[in-house]
Amino acid sequence: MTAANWIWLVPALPLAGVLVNGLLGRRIGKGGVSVIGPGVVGAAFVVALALFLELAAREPEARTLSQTVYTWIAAGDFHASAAFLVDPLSVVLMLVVTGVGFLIHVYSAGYMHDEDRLGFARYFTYLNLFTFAMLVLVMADNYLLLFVGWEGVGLCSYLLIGFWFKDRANATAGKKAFIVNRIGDFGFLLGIFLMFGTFGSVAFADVLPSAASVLEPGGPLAFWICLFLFVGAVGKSAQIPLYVWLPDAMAGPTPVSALIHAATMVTAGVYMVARSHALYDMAPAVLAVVAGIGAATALYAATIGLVQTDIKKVLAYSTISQLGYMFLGVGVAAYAAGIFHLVTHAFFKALLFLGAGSVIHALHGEQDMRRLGGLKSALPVTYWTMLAATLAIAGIPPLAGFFSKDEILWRAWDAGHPVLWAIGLATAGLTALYMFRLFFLTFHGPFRGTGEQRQHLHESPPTMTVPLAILGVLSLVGGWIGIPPAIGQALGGVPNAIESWLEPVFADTHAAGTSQAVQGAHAVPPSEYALLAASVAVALLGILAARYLWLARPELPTRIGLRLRAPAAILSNKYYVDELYDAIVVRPYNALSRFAWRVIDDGLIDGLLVGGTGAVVKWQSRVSSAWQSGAIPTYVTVFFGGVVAILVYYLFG
Amino acid sequence: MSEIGVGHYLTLSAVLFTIGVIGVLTRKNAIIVFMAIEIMLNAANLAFVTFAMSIGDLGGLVMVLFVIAVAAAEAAVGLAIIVAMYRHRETVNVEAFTAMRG
Amino acid sequence: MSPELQELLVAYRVVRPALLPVLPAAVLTLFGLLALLVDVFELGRTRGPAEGEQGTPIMAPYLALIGTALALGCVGWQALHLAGAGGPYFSGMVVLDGFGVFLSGVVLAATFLTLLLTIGYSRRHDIHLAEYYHLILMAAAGMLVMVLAGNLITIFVGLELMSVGVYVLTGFRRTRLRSVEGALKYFVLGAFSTGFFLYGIALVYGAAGTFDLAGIRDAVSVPPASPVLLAGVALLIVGFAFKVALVPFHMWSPDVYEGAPAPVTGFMATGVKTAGFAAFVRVFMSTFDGLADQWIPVLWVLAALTMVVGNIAAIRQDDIKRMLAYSSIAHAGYLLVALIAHSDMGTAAFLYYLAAYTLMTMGAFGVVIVMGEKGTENTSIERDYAGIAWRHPLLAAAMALFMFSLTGIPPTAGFVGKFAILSAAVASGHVPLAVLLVLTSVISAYYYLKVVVSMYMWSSSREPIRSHVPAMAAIALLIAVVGVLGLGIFPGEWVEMARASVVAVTGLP
Amino acid sequence: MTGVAIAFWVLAVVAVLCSLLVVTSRNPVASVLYLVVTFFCLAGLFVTLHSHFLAAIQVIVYAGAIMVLFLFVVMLLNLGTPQWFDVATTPLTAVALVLGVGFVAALAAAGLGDFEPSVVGPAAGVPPDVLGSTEAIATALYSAYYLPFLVTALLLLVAMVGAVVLARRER
Amino acid sequence: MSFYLTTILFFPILGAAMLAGIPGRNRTAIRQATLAIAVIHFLIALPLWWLYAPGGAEYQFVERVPWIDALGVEYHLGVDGVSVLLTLLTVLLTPLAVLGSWRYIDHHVKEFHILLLVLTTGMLGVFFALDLFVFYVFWELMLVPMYFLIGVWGGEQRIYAAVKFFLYTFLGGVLMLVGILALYFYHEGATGAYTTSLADLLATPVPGGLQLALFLAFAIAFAIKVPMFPFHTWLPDAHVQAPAAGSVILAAVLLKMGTYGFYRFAMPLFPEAAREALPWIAALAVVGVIYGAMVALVQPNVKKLVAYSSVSHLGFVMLGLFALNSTGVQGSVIQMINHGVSTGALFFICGMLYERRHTYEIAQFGGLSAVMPVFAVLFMIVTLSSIGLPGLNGFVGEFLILVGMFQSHPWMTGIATAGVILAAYYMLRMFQSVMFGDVEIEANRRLPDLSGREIAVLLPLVALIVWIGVYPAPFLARTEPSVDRFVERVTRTAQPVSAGIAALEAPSTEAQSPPGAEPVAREAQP
Repeated sequence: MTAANWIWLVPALPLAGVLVNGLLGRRIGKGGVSVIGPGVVGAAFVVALALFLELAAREPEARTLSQTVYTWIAAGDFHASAAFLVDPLSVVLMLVVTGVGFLIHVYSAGYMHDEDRLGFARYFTYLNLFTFAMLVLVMADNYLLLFVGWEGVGLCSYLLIGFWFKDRANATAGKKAFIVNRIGDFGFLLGIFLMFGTFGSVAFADVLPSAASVLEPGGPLAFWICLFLFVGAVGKSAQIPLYVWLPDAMAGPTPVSALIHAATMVTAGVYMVARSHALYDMAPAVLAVVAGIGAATALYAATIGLVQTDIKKVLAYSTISQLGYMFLGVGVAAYAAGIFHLVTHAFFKALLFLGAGSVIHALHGEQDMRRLGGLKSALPVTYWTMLAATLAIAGIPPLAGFFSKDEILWRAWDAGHPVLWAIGLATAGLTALYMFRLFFLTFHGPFRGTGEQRQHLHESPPTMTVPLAILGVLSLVGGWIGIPPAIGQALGGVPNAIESWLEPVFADTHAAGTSQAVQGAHAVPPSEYALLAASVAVALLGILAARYLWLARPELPTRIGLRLRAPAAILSNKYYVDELYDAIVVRPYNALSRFAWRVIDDGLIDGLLVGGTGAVVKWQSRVSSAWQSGAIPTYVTVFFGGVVAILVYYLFG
Repeated sequence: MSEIGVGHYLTLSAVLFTIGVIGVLTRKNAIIVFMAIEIMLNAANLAFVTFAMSIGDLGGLVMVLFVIAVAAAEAAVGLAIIVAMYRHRETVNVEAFTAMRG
Repeated sequence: MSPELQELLVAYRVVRPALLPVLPAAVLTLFGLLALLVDVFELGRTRGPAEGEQGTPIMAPYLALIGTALALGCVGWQALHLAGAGGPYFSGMVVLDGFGVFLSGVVLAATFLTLLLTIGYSRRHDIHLAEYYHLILMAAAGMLVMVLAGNLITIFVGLELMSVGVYVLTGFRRTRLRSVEGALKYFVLGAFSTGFFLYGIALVYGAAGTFDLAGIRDAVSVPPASPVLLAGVALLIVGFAFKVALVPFHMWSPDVYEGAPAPVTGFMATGVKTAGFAAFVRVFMSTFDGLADQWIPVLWVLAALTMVVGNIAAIRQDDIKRMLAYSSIAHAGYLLVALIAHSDMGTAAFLYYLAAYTLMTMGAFGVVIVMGEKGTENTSIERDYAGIAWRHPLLAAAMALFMFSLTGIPPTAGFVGKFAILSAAVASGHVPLAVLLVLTSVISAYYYLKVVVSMYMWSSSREPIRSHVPAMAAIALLIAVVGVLGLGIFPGEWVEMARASVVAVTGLP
Repeated sequence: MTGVAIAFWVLAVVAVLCSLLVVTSRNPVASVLYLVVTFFCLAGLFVTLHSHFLAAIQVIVYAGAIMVLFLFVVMLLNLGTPQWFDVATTPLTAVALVLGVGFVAALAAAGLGDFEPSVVGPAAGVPPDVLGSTEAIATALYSAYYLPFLVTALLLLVAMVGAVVLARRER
Repeated sequence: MSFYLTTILFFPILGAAMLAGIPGRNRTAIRQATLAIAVIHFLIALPLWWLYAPGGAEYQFVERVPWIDALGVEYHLGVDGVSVLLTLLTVLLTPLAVLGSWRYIDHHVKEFHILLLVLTTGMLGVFFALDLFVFYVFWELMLVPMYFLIGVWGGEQRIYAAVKFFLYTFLGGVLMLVGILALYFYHEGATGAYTTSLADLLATPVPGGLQLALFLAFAIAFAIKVPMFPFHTWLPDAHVQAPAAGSVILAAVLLKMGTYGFYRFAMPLFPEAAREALPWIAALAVVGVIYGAMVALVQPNVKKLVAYSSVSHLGFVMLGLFALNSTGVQGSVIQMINHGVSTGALFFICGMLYERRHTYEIAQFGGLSAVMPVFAVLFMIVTLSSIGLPGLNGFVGEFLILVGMFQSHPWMTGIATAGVILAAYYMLRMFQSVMFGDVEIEANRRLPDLSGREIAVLLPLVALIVWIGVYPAPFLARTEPSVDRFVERVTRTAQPVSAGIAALEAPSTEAQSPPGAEPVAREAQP
């Protein structure tokens, strides 16, 4: 059948973009690049859409396309192909990646126009490369290829964070991102090794179906495989304890933050866990860990987000927090819900970042909220779109965030984790609070910037505002693909589109999730409505609190800060985690390395062993030449000594 | 020969030889060192003659002739060397000649 | 005439006198005498023109060369007739066998190279005397006698002929203190060791009742060995050990090598060693074969000491002649290992190694010789050899080749030789000795490399050496280079020859 | 006690004493003279061993030629007086004596003291006087030992040339 | 019998001879001539890629003629998949080395290039040899030119480094020589035939105790060359001091001789011993991986950093070899090539930096990306490949090694995998301080970007980096059968372990008589 033969196009198009921009970038100039760069991604989106329709047209069971491009590695028993798999799950991600990606590419064309030709081409090369890698990640039909994309996106994030490498800090941030990710990948690799050892293959088609039969539920193998894989996810998706790189990653250009560090790459972990659900179902313990870490991260990040003053930092922590939600979702085996939130989050978080970008753009790089304010009039488009996104993330119905977040909370409750639910709820409140803090500080109140900044205030060009608008719309309606039964029935049987779409992928899940999903179709327990109400209430509460604190009584936060100095300090210093890692990991390692070099290498091996031998030989040499006194009596005496020695050996020995 | 046996002669030669060796070891006057060496050679000669007689073979006796010839030759060369070295250092002290060492 | 005398006439008649075995030595003697006399009668003078000065050349050097070449020819002739004419001559005073012929070849090759190298040198250093060449030839004749000797007396007189000649050669530059000092030390210690050697002969004679090697072997073949015999063997070991400079009887050699004129040093390092080892190996491999269990342990210790001390002491030498002296001590240790292996394989290895060793050592000394200038020999590795590679590339390359060969790096003769000796040692189960050998040769790499380092990697701190290479010396070096490489890359025939020569060693009557 | 015995003991004692004096006396001239005496004693011992010819050679060549040569050099370099440096108290002397004792002990252990020939030579039957006679030695020298004899001749020539070369004055 | 290998082997010597004819003054002529020779040599050798039939006989293009009959030594050459790849790597790097040292070498140009060519022959000989004697000859022969390259054209400490390099390798070599001899005589004792032919020796299994001793004798020599911790300390000195081309060859090819030695000789000849030593060697390899990465981190000198990274990478290779399964060994073979390509490129890059600033001090650079964009791109790619980024060559090798080793030794593999993190740490740190940040040092402001020549040096390597990373199949296919044979041979269980060194003396009693000469009855010495 034909559709499958076109699969390779999806990643190939961005790759083509990479080659063109990378090799000819300087030749074709900014104009050419800003056509090619977004163009290829848009094209990829179209192909992805075609594939989606192709799938949609099929029976739920038949909704998988796959294409093997070539055999990549075949050595001994090990075998891995460069092969792509398009099924309901991956196609969703493909659409997000290409779609949101396309918008952000377009936006970037405007945002980066100040770069010189070289930088501009470089930027789009990286961005296309990222899209390519991300597509490989989501389309891979085996774990190794997935890992290729996995590291590929990591590389691009490294390159793009350090895009303005002239400032060492940016480069350092990029390095940090890469290395922390590597720590996660280390786990991922071990997971793959163990998986290969267990299943003799790393292809989804071999591993996932046979998981239930090969692995014993709750057995050590399942536990370790899943745990190792999850370590990878933790690194990539910036969860506790490996989240530290993401805030620093904000050093990159804002569109990059939007694409990589909000919409797509960081959600790869969620995708991977969802993709491996068959394994995770065998390891409930790990699922619990996932959920726990997710919830903890959500709350933890939210608290930090509360006090950050850098607009992008706030968004970064909010991203971490939202990712926590997603893990909470998949952690309670509500994979579809997790993916759903992934999608909606992609919409509104991308939008938030782009909006922030537009603000920063307008103020020539000002990111400190304490010097913003009252931009409402100056940046109308940005304002309204941001408002939509903020409401969405705050979880105000009927915006995108509401449905997905609520789905997760409800599933958490339903799966019998009231504690996790409570944490989620609290986080929801905090989210609303700090997001509106950001919103108010940025757009309302007096302008706190410099005079000449005020002069140059201007709305961004259409290349930037149009994507904003589109994403704004998506943030408004994006959630409607996942209307929960509770409301769906009220509205007259609107189905939970995404859930049923993903159903074939997660069908074999026999955890709490689906059982509910199935029976949820007809009978909705009253508790669900209560929960809905609760979360909405919390969200509104958060918004009101924000309004009171940062619009009505702007001096109040400072006073609170003075009142509770210690907690405030802890928060604004992000719980001193960076300092902690530096103290217990980085410094000791460097010291140990220095020791290995100076003491073991130079001192012990070279100095003592090698040098020592040499010294002994030289010393012996001195001794023997001391005997060689040059005086005949000595010589004859030694001679005679030899004679007597031999004679004695013969006649007395 | 009644109670005088081969052993006596050999012992004597051994003693003489050792005396010669000691001389070489202890004296620094090159000439006296040479003389000591001559004593060693003579000791060997005595041994040769003794053995030859006791075994009943002419070889030993002939050997003595060769040894004497060799002794003469060495004496000639050795003394020439002494003369040469004396020209350099005005001394025949072997320990004065330690330009080369180590 | 009394019946007893008649009896003696029969008992001591000369058996199988013939020219063939002694022909090379005879030729050398003849030309030696000619070299001494011709100039006197022709020109009434025996001193040739020194370097740079005019004057009719003397004939001695060329006579010597011709004589040596002829002698070599004779050796070849011997080799051809070996099959039929092998065996003892002159009542067993000399024995014509493959072993002897092979080593005669080596000795004469060494002599030939020495002569080629020495002509330019002796003119430069003003010892260009007929006597000089005469002595070289006579010493070589002595070596030949030793090499072929089948009787302790022959060994003794041959040894003395060689030694006395070399004593004088050592002191030949008598205007230089070091030369004379070398001669003094060599002479005193040499005479001293002669004493022991002689006494050893006496004791062996006493125990075996004869000087004839074959006879002795028959006499001592019945164990247990009498103590007198053992004492004799011990003293013989001492005598040989001195000649080939084994620790602890080696102490003369560094000083003598350093003091002697460079060509003579080379001659000592190769010819004298070869002759000494020839007699050594012949006596112990054939005559005292039965006593192997007695002498192997002693030689084992000597070999170990020699390799270790020789190599270690060489490390801190700056005078290249002295360094080469220690190096030749070390190589004596290696050769001894071949003897200790106590097998045909070992003896073959020994022969091969001697050939290789002679070539590379002569080569090395050849470079040392041409490095010299009028009045000075320029023997300081650090000062004189620094950076010569870029002024005399060929010379340096040759030296480097010899150094690597001495270290034992393929594809050089030195490597194959070491390989052969190691094989023999391992084959006889002397693995520890083999390991010691390779370890010490790692040490040796250090000081051989020092020369290369100096030539190629240091920059010269003195005014450039005006060393022109005399044609003769160039030929000699060429021979050495070709030989070292040839024996290294195509060792097949040579190994075969050595093997073949061995077969006859034990073939004493 | 036969005459031979007496002769042996007398000669032996004198030989040992004189050789000791040779290596101990400070004055080279004295040493030379003691050495001559030693040689005479050895010649005497040869006589007691019935090799009169060797005894004669010993006296003629050694005492006659070699010793004169020594004496000549001593005079030439006028070393006739005690040499300040030549005290026999080298730090090595002690070592030398110890080693010497060891050497003698070893030779003793080798059984030189009570040596009995285990083999019989080709001339075993011949009476000692004949064996030691000039004719006998000549017989062997010019037949069986002919080759080494020649070599010895060369040796003397070389020594002569060498001595000339070394001792000759600078031109 | 074709003389293809002989041609490849001695062509450089021929070229060197021709070079000798050119007057030393005319430097460019010499450089061009050498380049031409090297390129022709590459073209001569290139067909191996296609001519070698992976499925076919174990050794191909075999040449076998008697050399030293007396010792049973034969001139015996042949290649299998692994040696084919290493050969091609070698011949590819020589011309690049010439190009790379076009400016770098400014004195004694002629000698330099002659030695370079001789070196090539030495290295190829090692890869071709199927006879232990021949192998040893080339093993040592290769030592000499390298020693000169370091000692004459090296940096400040060059002499120390050169001598150290020489002594280290020589020490290992001579011990191996004793090992070879012991094997030689054991074989003679067992079969009565004197031979140093690998095939024949393989046919005669050696008893365990002796095996262990011999394995050690070989292993030390190879471990020094690899170099494995703790025998590695010659490497940093040699690398830092050697001229660019020298470092390249040293890293890219010479180090492989060690691992190749394990692959071709040490392990197949002594399988039981190899398996017995496996945990120890694997442990050392893991230590090497981590230790190398750590020490590399704190190096202030680019070259030294790369040198230590080699210690780390070669640790992976050793790990793969001792995985003793096809996957791991395949990976380790690929990794040999990878390391050759990537580290080779890195050393070229060091050379380019040095040509511009005459220092290797990392602190002396910074912000070069802005000044030299093209350089930045290539440098980045090479760096990433050395980090083992998927899609580039490094990953394929390391992954296969680790996945192979994991099956038997999960814990060690786990630790080794951490090396992947550390690699990223030290490489990126170095890259950042050299390339990123603002240009602080005036001298760096106007550095010229890569010249055409320099790009020509790096491009082939970068191409390989990508090719092997994206499509390693052709390489794997060529090595697979050989590797399978290797694995089969090493994992095969022979007769149980028995007599020790004694087994060495046992045959030696009759080992006395050499072939040819009739045996002489004589007791062996104790």
